[in-house]
Amino acid sequence: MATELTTTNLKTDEMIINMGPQHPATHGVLRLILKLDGEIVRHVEPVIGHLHRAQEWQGQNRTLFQYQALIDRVDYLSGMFTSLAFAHACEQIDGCEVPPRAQYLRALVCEMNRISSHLLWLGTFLIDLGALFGFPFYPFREREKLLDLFEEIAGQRMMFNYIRIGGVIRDPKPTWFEKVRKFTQEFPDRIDEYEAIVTQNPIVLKRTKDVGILDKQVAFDYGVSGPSLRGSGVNYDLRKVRPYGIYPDLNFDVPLGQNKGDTWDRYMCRILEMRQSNELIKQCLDKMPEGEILGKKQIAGLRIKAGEGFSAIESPRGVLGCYVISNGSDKAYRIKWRNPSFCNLAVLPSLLIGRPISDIMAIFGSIDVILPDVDR
Amino acid sequence: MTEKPAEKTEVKLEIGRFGKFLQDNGIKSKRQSDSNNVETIVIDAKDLEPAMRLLKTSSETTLNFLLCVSGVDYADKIDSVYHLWSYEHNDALVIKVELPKNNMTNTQTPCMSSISNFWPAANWHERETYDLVGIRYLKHPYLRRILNPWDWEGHPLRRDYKQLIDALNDKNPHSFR
Amino acid sequence: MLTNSNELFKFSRLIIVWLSIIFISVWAACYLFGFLIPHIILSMGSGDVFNFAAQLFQYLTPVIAILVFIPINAMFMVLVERRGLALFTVRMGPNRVGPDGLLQTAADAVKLLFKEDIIPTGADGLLFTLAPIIFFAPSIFGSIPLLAAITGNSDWFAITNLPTGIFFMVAASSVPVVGIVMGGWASNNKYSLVGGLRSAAQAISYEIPLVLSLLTICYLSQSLNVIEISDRQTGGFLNWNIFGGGALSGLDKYLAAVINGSENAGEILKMYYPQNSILTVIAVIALIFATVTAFFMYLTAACAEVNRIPFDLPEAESELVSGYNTEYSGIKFAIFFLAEFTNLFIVASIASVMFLGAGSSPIPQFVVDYVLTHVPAVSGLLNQLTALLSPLMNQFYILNPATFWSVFWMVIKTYSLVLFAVLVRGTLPRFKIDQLMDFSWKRLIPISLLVFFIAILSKGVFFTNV
Amino acid sequence: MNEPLKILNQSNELVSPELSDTVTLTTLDKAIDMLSTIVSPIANLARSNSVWPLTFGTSCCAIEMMCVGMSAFDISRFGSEVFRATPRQADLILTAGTITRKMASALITLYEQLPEPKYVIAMGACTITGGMFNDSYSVVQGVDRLIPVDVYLPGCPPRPEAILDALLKLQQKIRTENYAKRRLKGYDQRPVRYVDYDSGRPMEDLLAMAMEETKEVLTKQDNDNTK
Repeated sequence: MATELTTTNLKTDEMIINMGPQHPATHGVLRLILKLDGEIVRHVEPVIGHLHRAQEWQGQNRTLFQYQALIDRVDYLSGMFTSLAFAHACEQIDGCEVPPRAQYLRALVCEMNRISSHLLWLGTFLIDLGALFGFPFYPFREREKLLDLFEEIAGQRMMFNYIRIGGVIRDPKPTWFEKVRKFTQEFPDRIDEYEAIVTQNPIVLKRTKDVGILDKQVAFDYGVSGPSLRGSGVNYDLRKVRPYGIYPDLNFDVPLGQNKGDTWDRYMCRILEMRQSNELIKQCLDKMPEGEILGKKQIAGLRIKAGEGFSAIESPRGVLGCYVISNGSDKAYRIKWRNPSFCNLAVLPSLLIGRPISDIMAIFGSIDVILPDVDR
Repeated sequence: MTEKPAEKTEVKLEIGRFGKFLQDNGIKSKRQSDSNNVETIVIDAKDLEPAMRLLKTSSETTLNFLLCVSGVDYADKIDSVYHLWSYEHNDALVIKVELPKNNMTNTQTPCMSSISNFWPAANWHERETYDLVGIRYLKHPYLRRILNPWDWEGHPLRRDYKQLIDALNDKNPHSFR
Repeated sequence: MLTNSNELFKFSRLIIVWLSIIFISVWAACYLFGFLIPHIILSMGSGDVFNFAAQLFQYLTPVIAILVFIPINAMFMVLVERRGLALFTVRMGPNRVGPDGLLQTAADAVKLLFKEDIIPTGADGLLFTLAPIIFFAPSIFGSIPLLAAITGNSDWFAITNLPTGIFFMVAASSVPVVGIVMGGWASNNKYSLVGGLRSAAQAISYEIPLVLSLLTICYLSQSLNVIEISDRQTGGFLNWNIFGGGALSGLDKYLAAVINGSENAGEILKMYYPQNSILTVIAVIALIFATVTAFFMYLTAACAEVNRIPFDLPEAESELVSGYNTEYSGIKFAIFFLAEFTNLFIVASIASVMFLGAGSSPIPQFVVDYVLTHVPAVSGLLNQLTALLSPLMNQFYILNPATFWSVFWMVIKTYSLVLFAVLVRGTLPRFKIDQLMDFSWKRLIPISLLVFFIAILSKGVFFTNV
Repeated sequence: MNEPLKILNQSNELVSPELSDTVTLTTLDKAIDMLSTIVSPIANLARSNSVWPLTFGTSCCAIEMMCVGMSAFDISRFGSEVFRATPRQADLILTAGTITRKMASALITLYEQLPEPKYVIAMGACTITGGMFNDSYSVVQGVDRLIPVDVYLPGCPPRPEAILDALLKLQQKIRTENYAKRRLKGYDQRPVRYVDYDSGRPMEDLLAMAMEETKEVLTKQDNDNTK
């Protein structure tokens, strides 16, 4: 008697795999509890908080002046943006004026920081896809140049503490601007290099096309923002939608995903964003006015008026918000961060279910999550 | 902590655009002083769910971008603050739900209804607010601590939180404060 | 203008130094067992017992050669890979241990030897310990027939000349996967389990195109004996199997006759290509196409067989922490490491035996003849050298020129393929498991069947008397 | 209360509670220990020149740890570019980034999974004292409260050159130490040994709490019975 081998009478058991908190592909300390059927993911539960350093608690227990130095660590790849969000919120409450030169400098360093953040993302994304040697070394080459430039104005490679309430802390030398200009001139060629290796690579195409399709409605429901949202074709960039700083004066386009919102679109979106940021840096350099750079005196007992303010800016990962409640003392009464990674990560389970293990890395990498940004 | 909460102006404010919209649909709201020209309203805890449903789906408002849910611990009350934006328009709204404390201790939690059943974005935010500030969101699908370990005691962002001193952090507990 | 020409120079120096270390040690071992000890035994007395003992030592020579060769070679290959990757990414690479980092991998090996050897709780201790051995053993006994081909059928290695050598090697190369599955299952770790199962699926899928592409060559050479296959390819690169498996050897002889001014050049051509028509040309082109395709398919399938990027799914580092060897530490991990690189070396040397003419020189014989006859200086120099070295060769049996040149060319060919694999590793990302399967079953296997068919057709129809 | 867990054997000697519950030491390992005076110069030289780090990074320092492997700084010169993802094959934990209470137990597990000899570089201010987050409720004030540390590397985050310097210091330390003596030290410097995975609290505390609770319940039951 021949038994038919069909999928119905082939019994398979589910296997629970614990991925993380120490795993090469989870970018630090995310823990995913996966339920697998063979190689197919049936259930995902992200466990976060392994890097919960109590940033908000620190915010209400330290003076504003002290806390300014701490917030670069919220999102260590784009410290300028976290500083900027905090400064914006405090300026909203305080109503202090930011000099135009400081505004331009802020936009300049932020766009530089966006490039450096995306470059690191590109390297780690390729590592996630399995290119452990060779290619990931190239983005780091450009990133080192940017970090050297940051070091010259801020004194640190990654933790800048450069953007302060009321302006920026240091006026760069004229030679620094020349170096930045030199960088902007050669950077498009470098992106061409990356694209020549990655964009047309058949294995990369196979692994990213039609993988992890993020539907528009799902993205809206989960509050996804940033390149992950724009990859799905939603034209939502705070620099255009709710312009802050000097962005209304600058001329740029928002790159959008071309077709479905898959991993490939999110990759392409970030590549285009780097080119666009490069153009923005050039514009900032051209329009840079002379004058003051700091509208508020930076002293240890720095105070802002009482009140509450919410500011949001477009960080490399999405909408970075900072909600500050002040009671007029030198400490904030409550600080709440709205982190893009935290909100974008919430959508991960719905993208992963039904995909094989290998896609976890591609999808997770393409969302571009920074764990301290999730855990604070 | 001896610090006083944010100043409260008892000036009667005019009803705003969204407040009027809610009033038309039978939901009472109280206008608070604006921050940075964003309308701020206070509504009752029981009205929150219908109000959110309306604001999210109604074609008049479409505030479909929930930025964050934050809990704020004041001396006499705990606020649950919702920042709403729209993906399509330039609208913004801040909704506050005030939960009175009534001599509540650190371990007790005020309760209100959850919105994460129809709005997945609120899911993790509510878990985080429960974890740090201690607002219990009823009918939440999975209300467990998210940032701290699951058996953590107390809610760290409460003003009366006393942190655990043990072998892992007995070195200068008040060093930089 | 190379910006890192200095590094390139250091890299080539490293290769030369290491290769000489490897071959001096292997040669010393062979000399000891193949010549010195038997002679000492025979000089002590005569009789069946002494003869038998001397013969026994001679028979041991291949085994000793392999046992000496494999660890040193694997260490060298790890160093080549690390330095090579450093070269591709504009770095220095390991250069602190010994002169210019020559002993880096030796330090690694010693360290791994002295590391704690862990058997995790819940692991099946016996299988856990056996797995690396089963993974490693086939690369020792599987490479035995290769020795005959590599050394140009030298006397010391005569017993390694199996009549079904290639069959033996293919059979041996399919055993290591058992070791991987065993290690994956026994480690009591889910990542290891998934890695082991992936490896089994992958090995089964890629064995087929690998064997089919080798089968094409075996058919064209009409032999399973590696010695015969390599003998048919002597006399210049035109005779190599990658260029039609002998389809161009007639052309080679014809050119030689033309250059030498021989009158029967036309007859030679007639003899090799009897049906002198357009069909012959088509058949030759078809054969070359078939063998070149078979070569690249062999490379792809071999890459998958030895788990190299882009097919390194069993130990995908960013997915399954380290795959099947996640739980292995110390000496067991070192054995896995060793076997992996040895397998890479073996598949590369099979490729050079089967496709790239084994130990034969790539310079066509007629060019050599022309130079020897028309440039007296070269032949004079060669004669002097032979006279100088003849006591070494004839009396002490230290240097065998045929073996030396065979090994020399073989090493160059094999390490070129190894460097190619390193280059691939520095370039490509990894496949997904389903794409890997698709690639094998939907692309490689049909193409290799087609290639085999084309080879049979063109060879069988048009070259019946070759 | 916070003293290390002490296990006494039958003849009342202190047994360091090291690894015996998780791994088995093979005879080869023991033989090498016996021969350690002879082999240790060679072994130390080999060990110091091939320190393979674990890819363990939690936050900012991890990025600098990646940078040090890249072309500009190039840790591969010292033979340490072989970043292993699995603790079984690594020699060194660079604790790159803040360790929180939730992460503490994972770090201890990782450390115990490393095969001997194992080394730790406490990288960054956060892992030395808790750094900027020293007084946070969730941060462990220094990784040396969990695992023994060989080299302290300050900075927030340290520059890649500093990591290379720490590596060289560690190499020097490995070259000059006697491994057999190092092993005898065991885990004595570690106050918190067993930590519950979810709560991040020492297991002894949890056990003591559980004991107290059961005692209470039992006395209550006894009281009820007597009534």
